[in-house]
Amino acid sequence: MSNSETVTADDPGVLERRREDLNRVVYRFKQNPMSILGLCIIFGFVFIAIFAPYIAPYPNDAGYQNQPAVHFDQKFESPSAEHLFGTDQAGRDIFSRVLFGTRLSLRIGVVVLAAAVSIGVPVGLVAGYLGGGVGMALMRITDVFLSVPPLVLALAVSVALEPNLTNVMLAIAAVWWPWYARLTYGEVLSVKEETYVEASRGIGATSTRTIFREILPNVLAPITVKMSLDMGYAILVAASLGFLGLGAQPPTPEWGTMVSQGRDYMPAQWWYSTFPGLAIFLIVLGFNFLGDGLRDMFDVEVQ
Amino acid sequence: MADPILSVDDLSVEFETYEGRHHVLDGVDLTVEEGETVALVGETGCGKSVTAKSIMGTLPRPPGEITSGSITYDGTGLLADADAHARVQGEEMSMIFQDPMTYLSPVYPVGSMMADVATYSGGEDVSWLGMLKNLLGRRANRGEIRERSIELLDRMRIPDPEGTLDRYPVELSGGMRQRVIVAMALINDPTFLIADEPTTALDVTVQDQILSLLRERVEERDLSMLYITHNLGVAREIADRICIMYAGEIVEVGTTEEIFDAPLHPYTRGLLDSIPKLTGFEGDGIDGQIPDYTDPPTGCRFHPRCPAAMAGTCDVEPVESHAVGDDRAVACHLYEDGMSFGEAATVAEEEAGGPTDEPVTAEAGGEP
Amino acid sequence: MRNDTNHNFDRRDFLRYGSAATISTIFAGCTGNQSSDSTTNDSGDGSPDTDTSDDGSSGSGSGGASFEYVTTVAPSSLDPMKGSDNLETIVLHNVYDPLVYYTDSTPPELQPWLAEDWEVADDGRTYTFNLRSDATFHNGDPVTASDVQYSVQRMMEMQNGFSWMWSGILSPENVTAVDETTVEMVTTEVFAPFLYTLPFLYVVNQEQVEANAASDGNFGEHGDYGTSWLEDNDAGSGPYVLSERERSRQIVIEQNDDWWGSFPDDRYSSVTTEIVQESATAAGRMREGAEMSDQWLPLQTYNDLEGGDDVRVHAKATFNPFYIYMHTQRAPLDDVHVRRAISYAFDYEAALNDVMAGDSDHLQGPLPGAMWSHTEDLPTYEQDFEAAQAELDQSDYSASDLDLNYTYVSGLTTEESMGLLLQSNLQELGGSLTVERAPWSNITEMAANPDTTPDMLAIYLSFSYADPDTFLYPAWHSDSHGSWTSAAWYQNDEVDRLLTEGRRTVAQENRIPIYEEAQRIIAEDAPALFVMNQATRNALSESVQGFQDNGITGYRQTFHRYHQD
Amino acid sequence: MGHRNYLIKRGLSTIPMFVGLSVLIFTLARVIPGRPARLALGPRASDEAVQNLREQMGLDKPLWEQYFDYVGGVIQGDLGQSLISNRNVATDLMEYFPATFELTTLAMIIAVFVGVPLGVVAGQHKDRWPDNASRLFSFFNVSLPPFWAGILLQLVIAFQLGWLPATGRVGDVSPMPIETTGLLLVDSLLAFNVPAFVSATQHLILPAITLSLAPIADIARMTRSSFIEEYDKDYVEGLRTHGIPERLIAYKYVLRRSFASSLTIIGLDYGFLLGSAFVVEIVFSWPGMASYGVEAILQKDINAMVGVTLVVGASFLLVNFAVDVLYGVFDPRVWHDGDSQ
Repeated sequence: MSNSETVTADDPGVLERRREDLNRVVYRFKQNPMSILGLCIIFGFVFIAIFAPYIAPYPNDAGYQNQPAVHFDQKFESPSAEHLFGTDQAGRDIFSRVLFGTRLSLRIGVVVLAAAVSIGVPVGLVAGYLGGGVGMALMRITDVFLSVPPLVLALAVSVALEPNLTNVMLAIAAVWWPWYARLTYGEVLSVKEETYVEASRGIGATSTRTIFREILPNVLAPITVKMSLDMGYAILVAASLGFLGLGAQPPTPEWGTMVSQGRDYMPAQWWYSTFPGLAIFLIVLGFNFLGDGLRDMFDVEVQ
Repeated sequence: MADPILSVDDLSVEFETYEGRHHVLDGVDLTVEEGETVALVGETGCGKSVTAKSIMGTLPRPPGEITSGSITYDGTGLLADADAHARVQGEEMSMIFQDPMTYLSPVYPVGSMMADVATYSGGEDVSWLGMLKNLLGRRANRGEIRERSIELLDRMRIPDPEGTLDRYPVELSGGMRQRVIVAMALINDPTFLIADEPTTALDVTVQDQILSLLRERVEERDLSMLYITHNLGVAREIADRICIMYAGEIVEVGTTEEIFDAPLHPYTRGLLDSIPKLTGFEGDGIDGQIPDYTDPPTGCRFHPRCPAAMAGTCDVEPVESHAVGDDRAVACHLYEDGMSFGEAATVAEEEAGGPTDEPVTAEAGGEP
Repeated sequence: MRNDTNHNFDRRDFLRYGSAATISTIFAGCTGNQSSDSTTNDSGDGSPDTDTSDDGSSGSGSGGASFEYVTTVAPSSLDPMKGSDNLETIVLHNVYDPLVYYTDSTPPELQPWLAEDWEVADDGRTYTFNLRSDATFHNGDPVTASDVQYSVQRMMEMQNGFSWMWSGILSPENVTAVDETTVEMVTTEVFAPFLYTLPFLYVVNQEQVEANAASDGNFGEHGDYGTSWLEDNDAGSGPYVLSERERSRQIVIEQNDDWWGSFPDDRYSSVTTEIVQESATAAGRMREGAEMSDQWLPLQTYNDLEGGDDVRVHAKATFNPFYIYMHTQRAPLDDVHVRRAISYAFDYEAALNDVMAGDSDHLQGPLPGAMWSHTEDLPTYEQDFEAAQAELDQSDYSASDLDLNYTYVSGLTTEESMGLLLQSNLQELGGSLTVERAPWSNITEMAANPDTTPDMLAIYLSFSYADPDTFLYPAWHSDSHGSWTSAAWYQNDEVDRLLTEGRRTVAQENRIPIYEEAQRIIAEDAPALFVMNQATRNALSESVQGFQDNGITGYRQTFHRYHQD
Repeated sequence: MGHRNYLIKRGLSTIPMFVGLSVLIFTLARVIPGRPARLALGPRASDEAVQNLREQMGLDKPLWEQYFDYVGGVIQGDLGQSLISNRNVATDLMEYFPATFELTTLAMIIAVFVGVPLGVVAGQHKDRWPDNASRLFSFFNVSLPPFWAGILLQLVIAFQLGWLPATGRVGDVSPMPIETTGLLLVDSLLAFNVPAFVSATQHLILPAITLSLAPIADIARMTRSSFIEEYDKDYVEGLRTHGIPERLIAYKYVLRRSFASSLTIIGLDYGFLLGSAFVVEIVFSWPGMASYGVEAILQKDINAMVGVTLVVGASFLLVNFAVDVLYGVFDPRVWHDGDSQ
């Protein structure tokens, strides 16, 4: 309809274009109120993570300051004013433990993704930029990883390493990087086609310069989007491993572990599994909302 | 003369996008008499297709919005009542599309698509069961429809019409596809046809074939047609009357001869200048661009590009259409107070500074 | 050890905490091995179930009633030389006959079985068994001395199941068939508990086994020693015949009409062991009239069952001790006063009444009260912070030096709870404790080496043969170092001497003082927190008579002793 | 033509991946700490007994040698002995795989039949309430931890309302149908065993729903976007202009194209579905390969662990291969890629 695509000599100029992009971004974000909601949820959890000791009614029940408390005489009290989410088999306040669990989950998410990205992106860049045999080989390797569901592989890896929290995070990262390698690889290929990379090569730019100046900026958007989407999923996998009995050591509150322990007391003590699970659900939901919003904003397709 | 079969009055359409509101159509008036072929001519993006969509009732809403005006077909107001619109559109109207490459479903043989058009363009809905049957290829009067399709394709001079029905579009050449599209448009004997640049995507020789085929069909069945094109040459070949459109306004209306013999509106003249260069002429005949629809120029929308723009007038006063002789109208300040073409021309010269070239003759507009 | 009172350790835990399943092996004697089978659910893989219906009311041997035993664990192997855990043993000792048998008193005594009588030579190493002549295998072959000899050989060569009981004690070549019905066994050294181990040595039909051995196997001329055949068939002489095994769904044994022994009137002539997934299902079966449930159901479930009529729940603390080992060779735990301080700091009350349901015993010293030679007059620790502080003051450490690690087996919530309890107790004392979960398999590895052994390790000391030696030697004799059973790395020459002597001394009355002395020393050295002896629960239909819990793995379920009222 | 060659290439290309996978898992299984042999023999086994078993299992050989021995066995369908079931892993998998296959397949069917229409409706009403509703629904689904969702379903449907059984694969029905396919639904139908069929179905519903949640969302999302993309193609406008009913346009023309692209995500999702089966089967005590696998991994039953992972990987690769084949069915153009311009 409009002639916005026809760009002629008296072109608005970069500044104008920027403003237009900004408009577009804002427009898209407005189109997707969920992303704002997501942002709020995430902020909420971050807030909880930071101020858990002040919000939680019984911080010691969550092992705060290495002063873990147990009250076996109060075990399995149903939700009430003083125990919003009830108590567990050690009489600990589940509400407090869920709040403190936020710290762990966020940490896992961040560490895992940081690791995954710092392995995956370089691999993808190298494979994509060099192409040829090396590229093929690298991508084949990533394909191997991608042919097993992350949870399964992570399970195997974290058992292969002594199962403790750090190794669980390592394990998840170890099965995660291929996705970023794939993504980066794809982006690099498409970017490579574009002439200006050729150009900058033409004027004798070093490969590294090309990578950092031309390619990296282009893969940034999709990676950011994927990260925010994966954040939730990584937390989910970690929780699943916790559910399967791998993960944080007691008395550290870990949502997945809590859910699985609660199962032993179902249905009578329904609250034990229910509330930690709810927390997992909410945080993952938040990241999905946010990631989806970002996807619309940057208008990139990541799977 | 009887009432026109189609009349569009003061039609205004706006589009909502993140850039703001586009005033795409601004009070368009348009009529098509029974059995008449009218060409709507203008640059790409001037609002031709929007006009067509509005008439066909396929204007995407949102973002599109009809802010004023009316469309009347054979006495029935279409905009007022959607059902009536759907019915009329289904029973009376049909459309031929621009790009034969994209207007056929790639995943079904052409026959299947034609059959659906034949079956459903009456506008009646389909039940889930009906759809299932359809998917399984069991439909009432299957054979009869197939007959009709074959016959039509044959009329469109398609070799081996039988086989063509079972081919996928990817297996057909552009020309063949366009013929199929035309056939599809005709399969339910519509009375009113809108052709939206049906030939632009084709190379010149094929264009001619399609045009003549189209012409035949129209005359044979005495159809009324609104033919949309940016190509005056084509318009001249097929149309009885021509409406020149610029930036969402009809700037000049007249019979084909009148338009070619004595173009009134400066824009029309610009267009005529550029005819010899058949290939997309935007900018060649007239400098500059179609204006930004978010805030169209005040006064006459053409004045920024108009060689004869009168400062203080054209850029200020909104222009309305002036009747010049019978069923001839032009929207230009030059022709206020019934000024004749001659007078107007001189004024234009003064404004343009320099003699205007001789009015273009029919020959000048002739096809290569 | 999983009849723990507030943690419902059921099938799901096995699936979820596989390794936990493994530990259960040892202690309640229900191997994690089984869980793989039991992943098939209450109706297994939908394999044909033509002649047996679920309520076990299948064609019964000779008119007796049928008995349904519901369990949430499934056996891994029914090979008498492989089976080693609870359910396996249940089946094995009902289908196979050992030479001697446990009585159902607590602690159990020995009674003649395949062996009518036996004598021990003065060297204390030579045992002569006279087999009863009327015993026949299920296929009609007579039970002969050579079958016994073969059984020992098979056991010791396969090195599986219970073979560890005799490793270094009995080797096949020292077993001789003197004649058809006389077997002589010579142990490599005097081993007082020897007779008490024999109820776990099942006698198999040599010809039958060899005839059904697969040629390809790890045992040379014996091929696979018939082990795969024995999974679905039996070569025994016992009171029941294995009539049907549907992996992870049910096992049906039918009365052996030709058994040499005698059944009571109103006996149960057909026993169906039904393997279900969920404790809820098991409870359901009980309400629907199943005769007996296993001991792994959640406490709540037992309470519910007890509420209903015609089901009774039998609870008894027998031989199921729970220790928290302390690494006696690592500071600060190498100081006895520190160990005592910790022993005084632990809240036994909460452990027994809040973590548990109050019907487990507080251990006095290393031995469960029910075991003979257990002595009451030992230093027993109650929570007493003053005493604890006093002990600390005597040590060269201060409370702040108590920065310890407590390791327990993944999935055992009771052990976790105990750890958390100890954690808070130590805090009160001024020390600190980190609680750590580890898969069972890793724990066995950790315990193999003093450097990798955790400061404190939570262990249910499994019970095998009925002798104090079962508890004392593996845990406190330095020869046992490197095994998870002696994770305290306890080194006390006097105790070593006593325990060896205890093994070397044949007469029980002479052994009692030895073990009492040993217990006293161990209790004083406090190399472990002797937390509790956990109660075992079984749900029974009111109609079932003749059940006695003698506390021995698998020997609770001696179906041929049961009868209807 | 082109497509077939492509498929062949595609098929061959999975072989190296498969080898790579086996190497990866095999090594993983072998570096696991804690001696599997000891587990097999029980806690009190003497060290030499453990050592013997290690030798029997060839665990003392160098890794590559072990690998080739293993591959040799696999070629003869011998996946090695499971340490916990004392059976050949192949036998175990025979027993457990059908249950998992039944579950995942049903879940995927549910996912497709719910997800696709959901996506279409969303696409048809882009940015209007049905779209937003289905997006929200999708978000909830993908964000639900499968194990938690399962527990909630158990709490409400099974425990609270008592409508469906909470766990297991079939109730106490006898006789059980003769096992032919191992798929209870199929077997019971073949045997006209109504009670077995009903019971099996009841047990299948909750776990299948739990598993299908995430795929529903993905499929809906994918269908939506590809549907929207397809929906403003010219030919759709054409059809509409010709007065073709919207339903026909949507479900006959547009859906066929967009479903082709949804197929890809279905293939991918199958992998994730297999993944979440590892927790869902446990929640529902489903006697499948996944719960067998979890236990194998946790208990370091190395042969079982490798076997399960290979089967999972294989099924994933197979499904995606099948997807590529199906693609051609829904989008015939690929058959003509040679002569399209």
